Amino acid sequence: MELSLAQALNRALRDALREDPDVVVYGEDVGPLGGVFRVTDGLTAEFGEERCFDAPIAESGIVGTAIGMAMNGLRPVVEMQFDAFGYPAFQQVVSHLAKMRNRTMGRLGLPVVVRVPYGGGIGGVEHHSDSSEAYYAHTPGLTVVTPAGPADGYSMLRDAIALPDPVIFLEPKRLYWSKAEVGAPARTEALDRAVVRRAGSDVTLLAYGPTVPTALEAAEAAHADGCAVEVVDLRSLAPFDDATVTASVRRTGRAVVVHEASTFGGYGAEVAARVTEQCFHYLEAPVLRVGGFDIPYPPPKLEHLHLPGVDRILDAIARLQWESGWTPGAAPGGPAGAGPALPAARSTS
Amino acid sequence: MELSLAQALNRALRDALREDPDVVVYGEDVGPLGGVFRVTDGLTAEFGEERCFDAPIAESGIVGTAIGMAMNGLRPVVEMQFDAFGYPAFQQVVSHLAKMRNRTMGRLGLPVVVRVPYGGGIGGVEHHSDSSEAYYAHTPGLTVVTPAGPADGYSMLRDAIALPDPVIFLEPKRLYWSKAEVGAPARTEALDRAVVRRAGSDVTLLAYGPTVPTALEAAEAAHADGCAVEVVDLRSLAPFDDATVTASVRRTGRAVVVHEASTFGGYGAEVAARVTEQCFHYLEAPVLRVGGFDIPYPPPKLEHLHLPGVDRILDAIARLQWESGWTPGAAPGGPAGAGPALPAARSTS
Amino acid sequence: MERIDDRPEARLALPSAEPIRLVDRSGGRVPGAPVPAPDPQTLARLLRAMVVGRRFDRQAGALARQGRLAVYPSSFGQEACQVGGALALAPADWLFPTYRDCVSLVARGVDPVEVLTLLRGDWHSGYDPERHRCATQCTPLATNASHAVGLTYAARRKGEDVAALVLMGDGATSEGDAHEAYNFAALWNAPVVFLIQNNQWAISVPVRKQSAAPTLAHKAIGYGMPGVRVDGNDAAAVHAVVDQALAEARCGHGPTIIEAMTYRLDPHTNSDAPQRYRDDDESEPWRERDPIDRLTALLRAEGMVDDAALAAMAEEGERLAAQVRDRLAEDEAPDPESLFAHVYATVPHALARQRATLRDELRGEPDEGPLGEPGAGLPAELRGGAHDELKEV
Amino acid sequence: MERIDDRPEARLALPSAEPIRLVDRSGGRVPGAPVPAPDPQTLARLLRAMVVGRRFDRQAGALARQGRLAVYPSSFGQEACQVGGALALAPADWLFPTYRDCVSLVARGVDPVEVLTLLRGDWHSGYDPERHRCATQCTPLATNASHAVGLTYAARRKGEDVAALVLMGDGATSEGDAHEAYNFAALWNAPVVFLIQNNQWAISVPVRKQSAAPTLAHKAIGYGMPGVRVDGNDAAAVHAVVDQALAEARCGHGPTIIEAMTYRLDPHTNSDAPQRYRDDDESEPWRERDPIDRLTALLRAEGMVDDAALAAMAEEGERLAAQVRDRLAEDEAPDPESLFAHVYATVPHALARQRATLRDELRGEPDEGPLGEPGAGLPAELRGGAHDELKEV
Ligand SMILES: Cc1ncc(C[n+]2csc(CCOP(=O)(O)OP(=O)(O)O)c2C)c(N)n1
Ligand SMILES: Cc1ncc(C[n+]2csc(CCOP(=O)(O)OP(=O)(O)O)c2C)c(N)n1
Ligand SMILES: [Mg+2]
Ligand SMILES: [Mg+2]
Repeated sequence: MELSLAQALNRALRDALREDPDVVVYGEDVGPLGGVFRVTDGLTAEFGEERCFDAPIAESGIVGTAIGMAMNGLRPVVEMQFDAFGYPAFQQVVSHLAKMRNRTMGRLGLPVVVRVPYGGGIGGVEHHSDSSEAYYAHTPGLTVVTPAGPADGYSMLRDAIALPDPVIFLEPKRLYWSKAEVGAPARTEALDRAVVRRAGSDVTLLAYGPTVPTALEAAEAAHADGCAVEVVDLRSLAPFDDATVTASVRRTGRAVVVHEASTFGGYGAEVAARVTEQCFHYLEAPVLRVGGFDIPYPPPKLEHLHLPGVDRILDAIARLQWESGWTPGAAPGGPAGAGPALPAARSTS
Repeated sequence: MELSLAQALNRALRDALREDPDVVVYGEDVGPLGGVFRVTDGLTAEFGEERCFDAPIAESGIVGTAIGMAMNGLRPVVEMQFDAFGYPAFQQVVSHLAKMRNRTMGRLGLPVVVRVPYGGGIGGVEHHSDSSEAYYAHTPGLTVVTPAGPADGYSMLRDAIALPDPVIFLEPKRLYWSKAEVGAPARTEALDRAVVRRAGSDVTLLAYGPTVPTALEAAEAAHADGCAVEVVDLRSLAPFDDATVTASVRRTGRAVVVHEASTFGGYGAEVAARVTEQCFHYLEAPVLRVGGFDIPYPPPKLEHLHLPGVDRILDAIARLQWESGWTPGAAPGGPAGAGPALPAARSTS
Repeated sequence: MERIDDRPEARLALPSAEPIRLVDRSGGRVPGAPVPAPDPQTLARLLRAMVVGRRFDRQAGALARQGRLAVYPSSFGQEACQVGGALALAPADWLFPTYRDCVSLVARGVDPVEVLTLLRGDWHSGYDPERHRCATQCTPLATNASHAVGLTYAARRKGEDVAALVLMGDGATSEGDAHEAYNFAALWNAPVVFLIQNNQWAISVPVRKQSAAPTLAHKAIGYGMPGVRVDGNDAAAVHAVVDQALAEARCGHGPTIIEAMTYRLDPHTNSDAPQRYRDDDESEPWRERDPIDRLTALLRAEGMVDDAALAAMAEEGERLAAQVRDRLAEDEAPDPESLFAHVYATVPHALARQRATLRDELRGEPDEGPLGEPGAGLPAELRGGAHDELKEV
Repeated sequence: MERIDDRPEARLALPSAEPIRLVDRSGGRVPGAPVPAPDPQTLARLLRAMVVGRRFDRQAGALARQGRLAVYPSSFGQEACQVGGALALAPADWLFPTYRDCVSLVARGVDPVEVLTLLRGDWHSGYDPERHRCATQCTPLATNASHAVGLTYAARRKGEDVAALVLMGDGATSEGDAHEAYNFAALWNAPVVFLIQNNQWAISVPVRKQSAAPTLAHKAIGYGMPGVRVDGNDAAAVHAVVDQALAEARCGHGPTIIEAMTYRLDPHTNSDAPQRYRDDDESEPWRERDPIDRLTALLRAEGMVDDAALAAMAEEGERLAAQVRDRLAEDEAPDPESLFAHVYATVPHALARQRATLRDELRGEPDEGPLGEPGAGLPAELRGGAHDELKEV
């Protein structure tokens, strides 16, 4: 069936609530309203106040009570209304949620899912468009994942709920309304795998969440210019799927990471650093990062200038030092023999 | 005079309180006790309860009230007792402290210093040894600095207090008791500069805070093996001093970043990624990272296994692909012509 | 910080669940109220500010529906709180408003167009906080409460007679930050008044899901400060209670929590869907408690306003609305370079470089130094040869 | 979550500043107390647990001074709270202790050596929380309070009759997390009792700098739950009050905040320097209120214990102390590989790789795949050729 990302997530929650009586869903406005993004639409009506309910506005308490529930056999799925409103829960997430299994020598695992709508592009005023993935991904004990479309939205949320460990489930806000075919209850790839969304032999774009569609668009534009771009959707930010990513970059020899968050100390730094460690002698150019500027997320009228778009990605590709020794790629899916029209076309120097 | 790092910081606070009536110092146990690390020792006695005082145990409130004070002309210097206990203030730091100047178009700057004792190596039980620099460094609007010794401790804290912007001032716990000559009130290098602590032509070690002495030790050990190691003390984590670091790495062609924090998504990722971007064609090997494992900080009896020590740094240096085309360095301070004895000595393969 | 505790014990008794009221629903004076009623001029000022404020609010709502504001959280029905609170402040005092409190800012004299900067999506805040003694509108719930405590602490240190009024919602009281701020205020004996606008709803969640306390004013007890409940649709009562609390605060008697009982007649914002969580029936009785009608009735009955005066107020509201419409029609886009100008007091090299990138992009020029480029973030002294060198190696 | 509110209104009155006391300082019964005294067996059990607990505490303190524990936060003088609270729990109930509450864990039956795992520096927690129905000792202040609320919520969902006792300090009540947990507990009508051990100090900060409220028990009012003050050096009273609050909680009357007035006779931990912030004089009166002496006097006076019984208790304490000494002497180092075993339910490839690195280092073998190596973190399927390939290119 065709569903939007928000609907696919809703469907995932619904199926999980149906199949497992230990699942509970709560957070701010997730009850009768169905959440500000309607991801929990209809759940209270169908499952009752005992299974899906509104919490008082206290994010630390929400995560704290979820930890307690999980200590005693439930599988809570809680929502932080917007990413910046997850910060009050930071201590509970970092000092308890992430560490309980380790602290207790494996005796108390915490199967908690913290859903965090993240990223911008929705015209939100301040604090409504943060990208907080780097904070979570750096925290050992957390599994951090993000779907970039409805099919993965369904599948990954089901898998996240089934996981015996805490998951930070990052939902790209601006893709909530994007639609696609969802094969629920069938699953897509495993939760911890990156997936090649488009094959190409010249350069690898590494994207996740909100930037995956942008990367695919950029790949399409580059294709027209004769450059075969491979697009990898990382999906699992922690743990990182080295196998898939390294194989791709070793094949193409060039890579660009794309994300919305500020570039400095962002998740792209980890990707660039580890890809370079693992592919150094395959690289024709440094792994470049296309991310947000190192500024607080801009107001609605300026956000388009901040968000990495197709042009900025193409510009980065163009700077991958094609001049020296570039030979047209012949990988499956990539246009062979056309030569690097792109850099020439986009650079006047 | 010779002072420990803790004493140098104390001296900096004392001098700041003396010279500027707008400086106030507060936090948990910073009054009569003088702080659990004695950094505020004697300040209440000398300046009275109005200038240095105990706050209730409420980190978010401590940062929040400091924001309000700074909005109205004071220069508060607050202490988070241990780094993990700074997490409750995360929202105030990220959503307000870092953003107020930007939000108000420059009208309200917040000259607040948040002192955070960080890192391990002191035999502390859980939550007492976190390294939280990556969380702060990724947050635009914050200046994040860390001294690695008493002279910088004095100078950098004075400069941080004088800065018109919020500073996360990270104090390496295990160096609190290390002593050195302090030329107070004279200053060391500017707050935003990295400093070459030891010159060498073969490889650059990039360290900060608690790992600077370790890096210097490793350099000394490598010297004995004929390898000239340059050690750069980053000092300012945000903004990053590209000039100093890039110049060094372009000269040596090899680099290793060393920090205590978990490696994945750690600050070292940013360093590795940007150094690679800026020095790609100068690099003989990928920039390697020597950091903590990707685990919650270990209990006291196991922390030595986690902390990057001299051997682990030397091992990383040894893996910098010396075989192909290595020529002995002849940089000032480095032993010339001795050849790469180190890799051979440490590698059996 | 020692607390100077000279507060009469009586102020620490349990608050009464019955809100303080000065004017009844038909505009009659309520006898025996524990606070004196504002003088006639003040009552007229309150009415005027409510009338103008409501007109502003209606205009902003319309602009939001037309898509000319990114979002608008209306305070329709809450004008007595917005205005009663703001007008009780002395010029040197500070107001700490939330996203909901545009009308209080307008009442305090901030340029209405600057008030809308945030919601129009031009910038995060449009007015000069110091000039207006108004903090920026705060979105992260309850986080500005401790700012007010710190700000008044600084004022006292400088010998300034400054009090602060913090506006917060019923929902915000559940946050840990509310607790910490109340506690700091009480311990530091801060001249801060916390005005909780209990509008019965936090988006879709009714107040009975936020607290099991008899009233939100009861929270004060746990901090050793007085808690008072007031009729939040009675501008005279809100003004009188806030005024008294500010006076107590100023003379060293410390902070107060005031719970104003009111109602959010509109959706949470223009993008909310209240039919999902509440019946229209519920709001009906509240419409009858309209704060403007009530004060109008009193002032009319007591001969303090006449038709001409009322018409003048309405007229002033229309002028303001027209002005807002007109000035918002001039849709100048904010300057892109402002993105980089105010992150720090001085622009660091790396940010200057990013600004240059954006500048080039906007000029449609070749992208010479974009984000993530080799050399991005490089200080000026190194930048010269960096790019060429990299090419040549 | 709707709250089932059938609590008698009287339970929501202002708490009395005078703490509930059952036994006076000379061991006489206090008449007219609002809670029934525990029965003789229980009183004897309380005394025994205090005597044994104190011996354990003294032993642990000595080990800390000898450097055989990383740190030890003593509860010397607070035994009535530690024991009165723990022994009031039913077997199925849960205890949520802090770093200070080792004696309560010993009283609950946890192996004393496992209790010391944290403070010995072997691991972050040594006992099985589920087996003992004791959460791990919590260091981040007030953060475990919401865990207890969630845990009992889950129990109720599963139809289990489980209540929880949260131990917290006076200082911890200032944290936002305390507020949020109290509020959740009251809203969810959770069977949780919050026992605040007001030992007058939070490290170096006296309680008057934590709160301006008349008592910490007054905080309960703001959540709509009862607050009670009890003599924290009277084990009978603590037990009785906790027992009653647990009974109320179990039958759906919701949570309670209990403030137990006691005193931290020792430094905050063995590495604290109390002479910097308090006079020895201050503690003297508290030594006279010793909880063990008081209960001993009562039980002796009423013929419920004799010299032999007291000697047996002391003897049991000695045996336990000896056992702790002996078992701690066997200083087995914790297994380094445990560092990686429990971060996730299964060890991810990258962590396995880090484990292998450490393993090699510890074997003194050449470091074939250390942290940060090219190839570090690479899954098994890719690892084979990675290293060679890199060399050869
Ligand atoms: C820390 C935080 N969490 C969540 C939100 C999202 N949010 C915005 S308004 C709101 C409801 C607030 O209700 P209330 O405090 O009663 O104020 P009202 O909107 O009724 O004026 C919520 C949950 C937020 N802004 N900040
Ligand atoms: C969130 C947090 N902030 C700060 C600390 C540091 N700290 C440890 S114990 C303590 C004092 C706690 O006092 P209290 O709650 O009265 O408990 P007591 O030690 O007296 O038993 C502090 C500030 C902490 N553990 N957690
Ligand atoms: Mg509300
Ligand atoms: Mg205490």
